[in-house]
Amino acid sequence: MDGIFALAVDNLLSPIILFFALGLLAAFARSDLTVPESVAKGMSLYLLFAIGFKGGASVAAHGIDATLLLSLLAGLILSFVLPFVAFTLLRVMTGLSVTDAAAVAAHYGSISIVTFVAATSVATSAGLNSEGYMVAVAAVMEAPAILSALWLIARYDSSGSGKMEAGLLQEILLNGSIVLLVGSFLIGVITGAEGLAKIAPFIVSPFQGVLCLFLLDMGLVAGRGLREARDVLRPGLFLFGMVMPLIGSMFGLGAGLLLGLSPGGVMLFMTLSASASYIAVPAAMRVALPEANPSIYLTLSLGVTFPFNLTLGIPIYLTIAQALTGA
Amino acid sequence: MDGIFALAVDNLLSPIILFFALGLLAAFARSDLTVPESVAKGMSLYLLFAIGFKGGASVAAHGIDATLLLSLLAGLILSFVLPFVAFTLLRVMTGLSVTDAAAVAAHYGSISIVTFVAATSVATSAGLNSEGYMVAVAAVMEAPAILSALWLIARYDSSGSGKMEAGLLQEILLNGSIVLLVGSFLIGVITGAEGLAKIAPFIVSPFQGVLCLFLLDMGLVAGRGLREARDVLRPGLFLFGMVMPLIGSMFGLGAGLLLGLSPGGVMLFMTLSASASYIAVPAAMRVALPEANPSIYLTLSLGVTFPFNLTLGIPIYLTIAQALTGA
Amino acid sequence: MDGIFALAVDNLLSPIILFFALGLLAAFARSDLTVPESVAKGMSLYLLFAIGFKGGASVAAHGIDATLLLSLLAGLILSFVLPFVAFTLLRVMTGLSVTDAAAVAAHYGSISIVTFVAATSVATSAGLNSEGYMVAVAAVMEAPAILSALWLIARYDSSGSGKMEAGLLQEILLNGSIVLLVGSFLIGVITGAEGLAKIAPFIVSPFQGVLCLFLLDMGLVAGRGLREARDVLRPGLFLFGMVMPLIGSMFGLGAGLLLGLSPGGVMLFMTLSASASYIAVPAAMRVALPEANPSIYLTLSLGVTFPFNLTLGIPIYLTIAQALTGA
Amino acid sequence: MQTHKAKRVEITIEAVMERRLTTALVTAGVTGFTVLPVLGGSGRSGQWSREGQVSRAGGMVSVVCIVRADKLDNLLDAAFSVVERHIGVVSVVDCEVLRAERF
Amino acid sequence: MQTHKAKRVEITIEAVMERRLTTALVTAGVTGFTVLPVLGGSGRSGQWSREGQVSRAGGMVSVVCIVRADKLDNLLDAAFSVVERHIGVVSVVDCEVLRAERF
Amino acid sequence: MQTHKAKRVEITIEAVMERRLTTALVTAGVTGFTVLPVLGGSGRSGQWSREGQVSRAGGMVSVVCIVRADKLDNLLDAAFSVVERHIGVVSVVDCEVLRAERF
Ligand SMILES: Nc1ncnc2c1ncn2[C@@H]1O[C@H](COP(=O)(O)O)[C@@H](O)[C@H]1O
Ligand SMILES: Nc1ncnc2c1ncn2[C@@H]1O[C@H](COP(=O)(O)O)[C@@H](O)[C@H]1O
Ligand SMILES: Nc1ncnc2c1ncn2[C@@H]1O[C@H](COP(=O)(O)O)[C@@H](O)[C@H]1O
Ligand code: NA
Ligand code: NA
Ligand code: NA
Repeated sequence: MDGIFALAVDNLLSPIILFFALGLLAAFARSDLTVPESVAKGMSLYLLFAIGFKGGASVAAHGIDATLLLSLLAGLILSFVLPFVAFTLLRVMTGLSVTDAAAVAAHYGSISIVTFVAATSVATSAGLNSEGYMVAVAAVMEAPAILSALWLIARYDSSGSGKMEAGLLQEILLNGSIVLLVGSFLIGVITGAEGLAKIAPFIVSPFQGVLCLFLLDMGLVAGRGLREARDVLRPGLFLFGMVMPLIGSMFGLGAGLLLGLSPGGVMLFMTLSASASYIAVPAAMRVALPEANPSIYLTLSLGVTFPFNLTLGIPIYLTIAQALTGA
Repeated sequence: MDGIFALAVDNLLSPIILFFALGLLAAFARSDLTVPESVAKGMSLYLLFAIGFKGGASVAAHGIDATLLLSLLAGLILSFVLPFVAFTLLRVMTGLSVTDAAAVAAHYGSISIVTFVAATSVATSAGLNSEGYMVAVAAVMEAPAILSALWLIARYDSSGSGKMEAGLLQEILLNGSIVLLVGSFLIGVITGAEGLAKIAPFIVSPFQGVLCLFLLDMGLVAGRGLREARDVLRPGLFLFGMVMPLIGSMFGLGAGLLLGLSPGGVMLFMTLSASASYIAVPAAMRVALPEANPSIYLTLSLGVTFPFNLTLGIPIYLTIAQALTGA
Repeated sequence: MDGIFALAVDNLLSPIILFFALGLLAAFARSDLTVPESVAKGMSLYLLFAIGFKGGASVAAHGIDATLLLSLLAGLILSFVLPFVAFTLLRVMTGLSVTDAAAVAAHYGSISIVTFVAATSVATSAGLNSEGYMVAVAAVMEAPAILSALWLIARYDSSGSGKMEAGLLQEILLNGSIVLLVGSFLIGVITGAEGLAKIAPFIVSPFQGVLCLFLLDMGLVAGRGLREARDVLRPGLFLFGMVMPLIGSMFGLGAGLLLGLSPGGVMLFMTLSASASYIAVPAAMRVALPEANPSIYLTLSLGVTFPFNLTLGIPIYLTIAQALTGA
Repeated sequence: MQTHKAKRVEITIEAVMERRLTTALVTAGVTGFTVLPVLGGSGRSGQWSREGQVSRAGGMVSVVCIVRADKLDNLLDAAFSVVERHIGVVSVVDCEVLRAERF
Repeated sequence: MQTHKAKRVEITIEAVMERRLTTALVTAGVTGFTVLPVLGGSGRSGQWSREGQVSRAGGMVSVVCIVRADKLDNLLDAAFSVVERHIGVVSVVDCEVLRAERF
Repeated sequence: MQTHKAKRVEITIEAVMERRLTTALVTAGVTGFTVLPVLGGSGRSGQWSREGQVSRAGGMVSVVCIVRADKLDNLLDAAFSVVERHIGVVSVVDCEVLRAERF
């Protein structure tokens, strides 16, 4: 426990967490500090581009691991399964309607790429390498959870909402983040070390700095969301937002250990399973489940689970992964 | 005098000044060259983030100076006092109404962070270090001048405009620039050299280049403003825009010498006192003093005083600070 | 031919081409991946700023070449002449109306600065230096072709469209790209190696990375254009979009050899003559020739010729330039 | 100058639904429309703004269609089928247009 | 399709005043409105544009409210109290809306 | 609250023509207008959107002018002289304004 604690403090005092906290505070204090929407979008393109490419280049460097395909499969299954876990937990812990519970569940089956990025940077600081293809696993885990949520609705809600509209599936699978992440990953695999050398001064050295600014914006957005949706956040929900990532991470831990991943890989799998989507899934829910209340799922995912993972979750996952893999 | 002259020429031929000049020329020639608003906003976030963090890291490195608090206090007082100086001068030198004079005065009590940034980079080129907490002094000097201006209105204008509306004070004190600057400064103090090492490739090495692009945009905006507000710029006003910074800098000089700051610190204090706001104060004036003519205060601050400080002012302040501190 | 082939494959597998291809594919697959307009504009400002400044700094380093003025003159003449070549070819190969043919012709007399940037980076990889003032030649070649097109209209179209409206010429000559490119070039010349040293971490090292992201966006835009304008692209037009750059490059080759440029310079002259405008000229055509169909000229220039040059053209021009200059 | 009577319909809708709305409009024979960005707003589902919203998943747009009066019902039916389950506002104003042959 | 009479009010105002305006609207019982960005404009106080303005302190927005006719006077009073000392324009148009229960 | 009758004219036009249009308006004595950004649209010349268009050369804006009825014809003549050869749409709506002395 001491190790986790020291690590958590260390983590809490890193620039990226402090900038996230600055954003939260500024939002609570009603400062007019804002990052223009297009600049935030530009930074997120940069992060996807960089993390994808570096993952690919690392695969190129280490050769394609025999477990790559199995890891992708495991990610796929986890993303399908986790919504059922979340749904059951929500029905027990909270008074959410079927529709709202299914919508929230979809978010927890999917992933948050920024949480993943932050975990990567903590892993690197702790001297852990990880399988480069974990970014591909992240991409694979984005969408399946949405299908599980729609299936849950069809199963438990007789009112007939939540139809899987033609075109929505394609829209989800080809959403910008997935395409850029997977595309950059593949280009990284193809161009390898030589390609990386050319663009490293753009995607490697300034990465941490951009991440700080990006997390400042995330803090602002999360803080404003929390401020406006205070009444939505009943204690049961709030608790769910912190218990669910811990439970999710156990599934990721199991998968990572079964696959025999490196300590860093196990930790990243835990983080992916623990994290909740706040971009792709909300957009899909607005189309497919407009009756679900966006304040609930956005506040939970971005206002509770994201900060929880960033501050406490990641150090916990790291410690557990190190302990159980003997790193 | 020779020294100032050589320095001014050197300064005039630096990339940042030349890009500012390019912007001015392009605007005068009615080129359609523009920097998108959100990109300009993004660059200004970057500059605040970088300058704040570096200031904080430098405080962390050198320990907290005994004079930190006194410097903040001096900045506070100067920002309160300078509007009275400016107001008196304006009533003598120009035919401005009480309302317009008070509005202009508020700008000259406050500061321009880009002028400060440019001065820092000139100081560094000249081999002068400065107190890292000068960025905190800059933050402290942004707002008080607005209160002085409103007091001036209340005192000299019987028509009752210029009420300090509820909420405005909080809006000013928590405006985005101040929050980001102070926040980054504190994070710099907390994370120190270790934090700086992580993000230096983002905030240190590309800094000058970003500043060039940013000053190009400032030149475009200042040039377009000057072109449109030509008739507003009577000779008296124009003269004020160059005399006031020189007078202001003397106040900064006095404060810096009294406090026993380093040569670089004295020069930065002079620059802060000499510079005029063109973001925070104009916005506050539109809310609190809508009757004041924005063309007057914006043209003066951005079209006259900003270029004056950038080209001639900063070398002058540098030379004086070096001469009087014996650097 | 073997050399060209190997080079082409090498070129095709470079990150910048692969990111362009990723953009094309994403657009064809109807992914919602987009780069915000202001971010794309910001990147293009960055590229112009960087390429202009580096060109100028290189001129400062190598001294002003006797052939600088002659090269500018040659660029000017080529930009005037190439539209006539293109116009004749279009009338022979396609069934375009006089108006549409003239509009297309204007694009091929002018240049694409991104093609030029990509060629520069290929040249550098191949170990070829080139005359720094080639960026000035690029600037000079942007506008004259528009005048040729309007002259063609006046000559062949009795309906009287295509008048050279007052103000348009100034608008074209002072368009943002030209001003920024030429301005940065001159500032590079003035501040030389010293200036370059200050901003190199911004304009040199991250350059390739930004170019990748920028070409991703170009791929998206070109792909969406191609998708929507499929029916416009008759075989004759399509062929023209690949034959014309080859013909154009021969004119550039002649000019480069006559002027005695370096192998890199010859290759860049070929690239400039081969490339087609997709920003400045379309905007001018919308004002001066609103009757011409923008789908035709935009699809040809951005959807056919740009990718052709990027993938096959540049390696061809490089091989020919090396062969004929004996490099 | 000669003008002609027409209807100006304004549909404010979530950005994620934009493509679905315009597809429905085109299917209903409405081929002219203009899409305007929206910075923020307030309604029964609460207040939001583009820069301060929880996640940027949200956001709205405003679609303006000018049509001849006889096409109005078609248009409203098409619009309604899309906005029905969703938040948003549809309003219609009488207007006059130049160049009536375009509508 | 069944529509209902209402009023469409458009208030163009400086961006710094936006929050004050919407607060006044909400206080006056107007809870539905949409905020549109403005690129530039011209009026008695001169011409300005978002990209070319002296400092980015300025800028305007356009607030559109659709209300039932009986709420119009309240709305205009609230709007006027805010724009009174400031530059800006208020205009009102008759319109028809779908889903009247929302207004 | 006292309102006054006026006309609200909306001109959707290519961004490259904006300056020409506003110059023509000012020449015709119309000194008040507001320019709104446009994200995309569809018309006889096809569909386009700001983020997906071939080259960013394109793009449109929407210019809104509120004028007294007696200035309308002047305004429409000026607008028409500019849009004549170009794509775009002009529509006019009856409105009421506050602070009539401004128009
Ligand atoms: N009365 C109204 N006037 C103008 N816009 C409205 C109105 N009501 C709703 N809106 C817009 O429609 C969005 C969704 O409204 P609602 O469906 O009521 O939550 C709001 O955020 C506003 O942008
Ligand atoms: N007649 C008008 N029609 C449309 N917008 C106007 C009009 N007059 C003023 N505006 C808008 O309101 C702003 C301020 O106008 P003013 O108060 O006249 O300076 C202008 O910049 C325009 O955006
Ligand atoms: N009926 C319409 N209603 C609203 N906007 C239209 C309409 N027709 C055309 N537009 C706008 O005007 C632009 C050019 O139209 P067009 O001249 O028909 O190609 C379109 O892209 C739309 O933005
Ligand atoms: Na998850
Ligand atoms: Na000052
Ligand atoms: Na060419």
